[in-house]
Amino acid sequence: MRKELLTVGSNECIADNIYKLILEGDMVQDFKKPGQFVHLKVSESMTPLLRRPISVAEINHDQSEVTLIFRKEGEGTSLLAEKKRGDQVDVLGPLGNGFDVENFTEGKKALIIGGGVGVPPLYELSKQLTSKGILATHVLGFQSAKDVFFERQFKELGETFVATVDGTHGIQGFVTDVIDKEQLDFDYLLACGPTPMLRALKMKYPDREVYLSMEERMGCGIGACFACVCHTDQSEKTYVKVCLDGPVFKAEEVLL
Amino acid sequence: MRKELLTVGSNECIADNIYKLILEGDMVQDFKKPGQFVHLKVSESMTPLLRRPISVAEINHDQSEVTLIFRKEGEGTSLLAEKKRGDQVDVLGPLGNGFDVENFTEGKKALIIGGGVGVPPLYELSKQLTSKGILATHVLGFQSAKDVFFERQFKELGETFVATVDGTHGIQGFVTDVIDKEQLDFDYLLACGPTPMLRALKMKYPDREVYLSMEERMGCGIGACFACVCHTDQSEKTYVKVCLDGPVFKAEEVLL
Amino acid sequence: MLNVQLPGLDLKNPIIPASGCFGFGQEFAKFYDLNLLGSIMIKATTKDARYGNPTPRVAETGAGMLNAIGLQNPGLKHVMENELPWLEQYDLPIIANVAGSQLEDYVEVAEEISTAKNVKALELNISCPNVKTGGIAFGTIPETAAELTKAVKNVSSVPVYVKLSPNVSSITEMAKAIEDAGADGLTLINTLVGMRLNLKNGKPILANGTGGLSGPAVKPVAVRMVYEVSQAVKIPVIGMGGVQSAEDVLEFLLAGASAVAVGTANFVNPFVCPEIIDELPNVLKKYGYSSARDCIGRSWKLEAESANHRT
Amino acid sequence: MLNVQLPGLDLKNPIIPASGCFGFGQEFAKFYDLNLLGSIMIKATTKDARYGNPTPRVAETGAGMLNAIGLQNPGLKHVMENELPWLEQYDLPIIANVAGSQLEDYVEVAEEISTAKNVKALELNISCPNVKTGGIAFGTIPETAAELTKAVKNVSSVPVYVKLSPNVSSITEMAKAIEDAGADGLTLINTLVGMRLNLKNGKPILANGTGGLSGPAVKPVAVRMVYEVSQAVKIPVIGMGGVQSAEDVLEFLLAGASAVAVGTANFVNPFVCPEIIDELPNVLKKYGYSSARDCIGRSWKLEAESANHRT
Ligand SMILES: Cc1cc2nc3c(=O)[nH]c(=O)nc-3n(C[C@H](O)[C@H](O)[C@H](O)COP(=O)(O)OP(=O)(O)OC[C@H]3O[C@@H](n4cnc5c(N)ncnc54)[C@H](O)[C@@H]3O)c2cc1C
Ligand SMILES: Cc1cc2nc3c(=O)[nH]c(=O)nc-3n(C[C@H](O)[C@H](O)[C@H](O)COP(=O)(O)OP(=O)(O)OC[C@H]3O[C@@H](n4cnc5c(N)ncnc54)[C@H](O)[C@@H]3O)c2cc1C
Ligand SMILES: Cc1cc2nc3c(=O)[nH]c(=O)nc-3n(C[C@H](O)[C@H](O)[C@H](O)COP(=O)(O)O)c2cc1C
Ligand SMILES: Cc1cc2nc3c(=O)[nH]c(=O)nc-3n(C[C@H](O)[C@H](O)[C@H](O)COP(=O)(O)O)c2cc1C
Ligand code: FES
Ligand code: FES
Repeated sequence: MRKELLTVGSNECIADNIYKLILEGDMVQDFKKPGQFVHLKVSESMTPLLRRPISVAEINHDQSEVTLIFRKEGEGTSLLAEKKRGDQVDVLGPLGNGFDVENFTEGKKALIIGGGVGVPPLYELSKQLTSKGILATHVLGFQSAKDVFFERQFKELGETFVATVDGTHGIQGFVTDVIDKEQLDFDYLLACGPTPMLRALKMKYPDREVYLSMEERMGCGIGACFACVCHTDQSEKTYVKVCLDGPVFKAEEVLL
Repeated sequence: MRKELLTVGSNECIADNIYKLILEGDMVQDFKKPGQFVHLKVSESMTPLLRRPISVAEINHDQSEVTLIFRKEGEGTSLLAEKKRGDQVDVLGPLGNGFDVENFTEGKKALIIGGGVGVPPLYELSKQLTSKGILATHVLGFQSAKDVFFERQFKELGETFVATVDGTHGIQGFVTDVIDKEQLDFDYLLACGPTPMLRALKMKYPDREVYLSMEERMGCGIGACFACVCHTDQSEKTYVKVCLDGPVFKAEEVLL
Repeated sequence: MLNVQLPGLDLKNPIIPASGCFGFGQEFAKFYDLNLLGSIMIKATTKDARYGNPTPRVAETGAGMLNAIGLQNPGLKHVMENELPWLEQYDLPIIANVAGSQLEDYVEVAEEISTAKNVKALELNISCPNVKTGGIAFGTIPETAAELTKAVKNVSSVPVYVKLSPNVSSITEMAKAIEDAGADGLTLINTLVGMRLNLKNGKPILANGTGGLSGPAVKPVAVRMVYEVSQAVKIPVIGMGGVQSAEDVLEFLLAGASAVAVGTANFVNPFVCPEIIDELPNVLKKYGYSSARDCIGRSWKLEAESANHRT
Repeated sequence: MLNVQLPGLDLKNPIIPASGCFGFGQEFAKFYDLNLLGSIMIKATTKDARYGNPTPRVAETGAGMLNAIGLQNPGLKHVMENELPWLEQYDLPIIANVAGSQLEDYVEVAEEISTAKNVKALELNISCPNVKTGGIAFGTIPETAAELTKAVKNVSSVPVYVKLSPNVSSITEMAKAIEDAGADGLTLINTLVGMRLNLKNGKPILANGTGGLSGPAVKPVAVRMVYEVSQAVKIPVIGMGGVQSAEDVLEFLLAGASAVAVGTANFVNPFVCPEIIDELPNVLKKYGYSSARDCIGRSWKLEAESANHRT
């Protein structure tokens, strides 16, 4: 975990308001697990003041590069979308606990479920799983055809279903509809996306091995400010911090 | 008076922390009098919030260019110093009442006194005066040799004395020392620089035709906020606004 | 879509330049047609002309500015004879900001200025932090504020709005005292008291020492106070503090403001008011509102609805 | 050059991470050696563990942020048995931030936590705007604050500092009441109460509705209050609010602070405290000061000197 100025290798728009940003620097060597994230200061100005958490979508140790994929949403990500090759970005990372790929067993089946900008960290995850000999099936949900990204890349790693809410691309409906329709089975379920999606998956498979990557508004990103806590199932007063203990949790650890 | 995005033609460091910035755009056609100023928004961010007033040092109607010369001082001018060719700057202008060159008579003698970053507007002034056949003598005061700028340009227009406080360039001392030493005489005295310098000149020549260009912290720059007022000699309650009624005043109009 | 009605004020849109940030309109008339505005809150007027504080009078802060103008104005007579008649060329209801050092001053100015043809409401500036006597005291003691409100109500020919200071322990207590005293509306917030020091000489940058903080920095405080006050009183609230965009205006409407004043932003961009007015219909549409009126107080109305739902 | 002495606190430098912005130090220990710091104000500790408010708990504002953590903490027992002993590995005087819902809670926590080996001072958090009972009430009524201060002074084994809320009509009245009640020092400011609305659903962004505003936006308010309070009382003041740089620290020292706490800036740059400590000697030198002590209260000492001169 360190703070470093990374250099923009490229920044391109790959879908409606979706950007793929490549950052280079020494820090990249520290990135190991899929699901970890970086905390970015998008401007030297006092506004926006806080850093922005963005997941790492791909790690390339050889080139000392990480890929981030983000949606241009508010002020911070709009400034990030303006970064150009050669610009420097103040990065804190790697942060958080990702997916523990070493705990998964070769030959087993992983069902990887992503929704919207929850999809990016699943790409590095699937790469690491499949290279370990785990069979990955992907279900990616988006609002509409214009929002879809990385479909080809996921297809190269395993069977991939795309669902859009409005049916303009792939299967019409939610990711859960796809799982039902295609009767997808798995040993591990790994998901990242909007809370309602995560909640639905947790409810659907109470007794299975399910890992969820969570999102929460953050202050520090390093576990010091208690902004990003999430209740656990145990008691009213127990909690986990998304930034430090997560963002990836076993489904039974968190109350959604 | 309008608001327009002007384009940076060039921006170069011409002395210690002194920058010469050329801006291009239609607005330039509105600039007439020397001593007028522009009000610049140096960043799109909320900090710094207010515009920065900078005098126009040279007007070039043919090229639709104005030259500004400024000292990198605090946050705002530091951001301005970073502007590069092709960047756009949000400019409000032309603002203020400059020197009324049409009121000066051909063949008369003008003594032009500048201190530090009070020097820039005097360059356009001297150009307009000399082209009207008025004889200009310049006395320019700086802290030190490293701060001196535009000496050659002023010399091309008329006799020019440079004084530095530490004596590292030109005559050692203040501009008033130079006037005494060289026994400089004039029909009009026109000055811009720090308030102590203006005060000294006003005191020295109570009965002569003296014009002073003033500086004051500004809010609006257009006369609406009463931030930049200055007492007049008349009564305790009378005042002028530096941004609207000035920045150039007859010495007897203002209390210093 | 944009028109709103408040006591004495029939506004074609809810955008009003804030007092002290727009002079008496003449400077901005060089940039655009003032008829575009909903109204104008003119610079605080006192009985006699005032020079105000020594300079420097402004300083910058993170996303904000400090000012210590000190109520400089040309005095009641000049405003009645020159500024207000000049503004008559516009079809604009004017809100006259009234200030003074003691109760009698307010009463005298209010009585006379409220008779001007185009003055449709008064705004009592009991909250200016930059004058040493009067002003601030009225703004922080509910009883004093109530007394002043009553006295001015007695003599005013037009509805009376009172401008609240944010520098208080309980803004709702203040608001309720003033409502009970008969005010027709409230405007808030005035500036927060702040200070910056000049590191070079160790002294305050402002000649006056302290000054009033305005601009985006104070917006969250202003939104909170508008949210609290608009629920605590029945009279309408005009909100302000850090507004720079049509989105900011929507935030104040949702918080409970019936109209919104724009101050400091006029210095940053002299066209900000007409630009906001132009943009507001799009912003309302984008977030699913059919009119400005539709938004007023939605934040707490929603809460109340869902609370009712639960029971 | 940087060391300062305050009741109970012998600090090698005047830089202290502010309570709630540094946890109990463990996270930042991964970035740098905590021994570099002057002290640490640990996260508010209550009798029992608290979960705090629902999320979202933070929102952004112009040059600032809102938080409504709600005093989440692991409770007194856990802090005594785990956090404080862990901090013993550092040669650091710890300032324990104490909170509660009622007087008895404060007294109980204060009595026990003040016996911890490395706790050299208490900071009574009577000003947290994010808890519904207690907290805020203590912070806005001078009598209640004084009563609490007395009660805690009676049981504390170390000097007691009281942390002031900026959400009051008169900060000096509050400060004097607390000084009279026996406090050893004051810390200020806590956060200003603010709110932001989510335009998409019309509701407050924070689940708690309102939150506490911190960051550069509040700095001018903080500097003003430190300037006023440090002149009104004889006990020392620890200043905070929006500090991001060594220049900001100097501004607080000149205003009258004897030490300076850094809050929100730790989130923006986790190295901010050691960077400031590193830079401070240069900044002091640049502006002509020979030590941090030399700067304390210079702004008003200068005024007093020149006033004496005149007579
Ligand atoms: C662990 C983690 C990983 C993430 N990974 C990605 C990713 O790979 N790609 C991507 O597009 N987005 C990702 N997000 C969401 C991303 O952080 C937000 O979209 C972004 O912070 C919005 O900032 P903004 O200034 O554009 O929006 P604004 O709405 O202007 O932001 C205002 C404040 O709210 C916070 N905020 C707003 N939305 C979110 C959100 N959804 N989650 C957390 N904080 C939020 C911002 O950080 C900021 O502090 C991730 C979030 C988390 C917590
Ligand atoms: C009519 C006029 C013409 C000017 N012309 C020139 C010029 O041609 N070249 C030049 O170098 N400078 C000129 N100045 C001074 C210039 O405006 C300031 O140096 C500049 O505003 C400093 O901004 P900053 O952000 O770098 O400094 P900061 O100290 O960070 O500024 C903080 C605030 O104080 C104001 N401020 C600080 N110093 C001054 C000052 N001397 N005068 C007015 N406001 C100030 C800033 O505008 C800003 O609002 C002129 C000033 C005026 C009033
Ligand atoms: C330079 C300046 C002068 C002001 N003068 C007055 C005034 O005369 N009367 C008044 O009621 N408020 C005055 N105010 C306060 C504003 O009307 C407004 O309440 C405050 O600035 C918050 O709004 P803003 O953040 O949009 O500026 C003044 C504000 C500024 C910045
Ligand atoms: C996320 C967060 C949590 C805080 N928690 C506490 C707390 O537990 N106790 C306390 O006294 N102050 C707390 N504060 C207030 C800070 O200690 C500090 O007084 C305030 O934030 C102003 O300083 P800053 O602008 O440097 O952040 C908290 C502030 C923030 C931002
Ligand atoms: S963001 Fe601060 S604890 Fe997680
Ligand atoms: S700067 Fe506003 S009146 Fe001159």
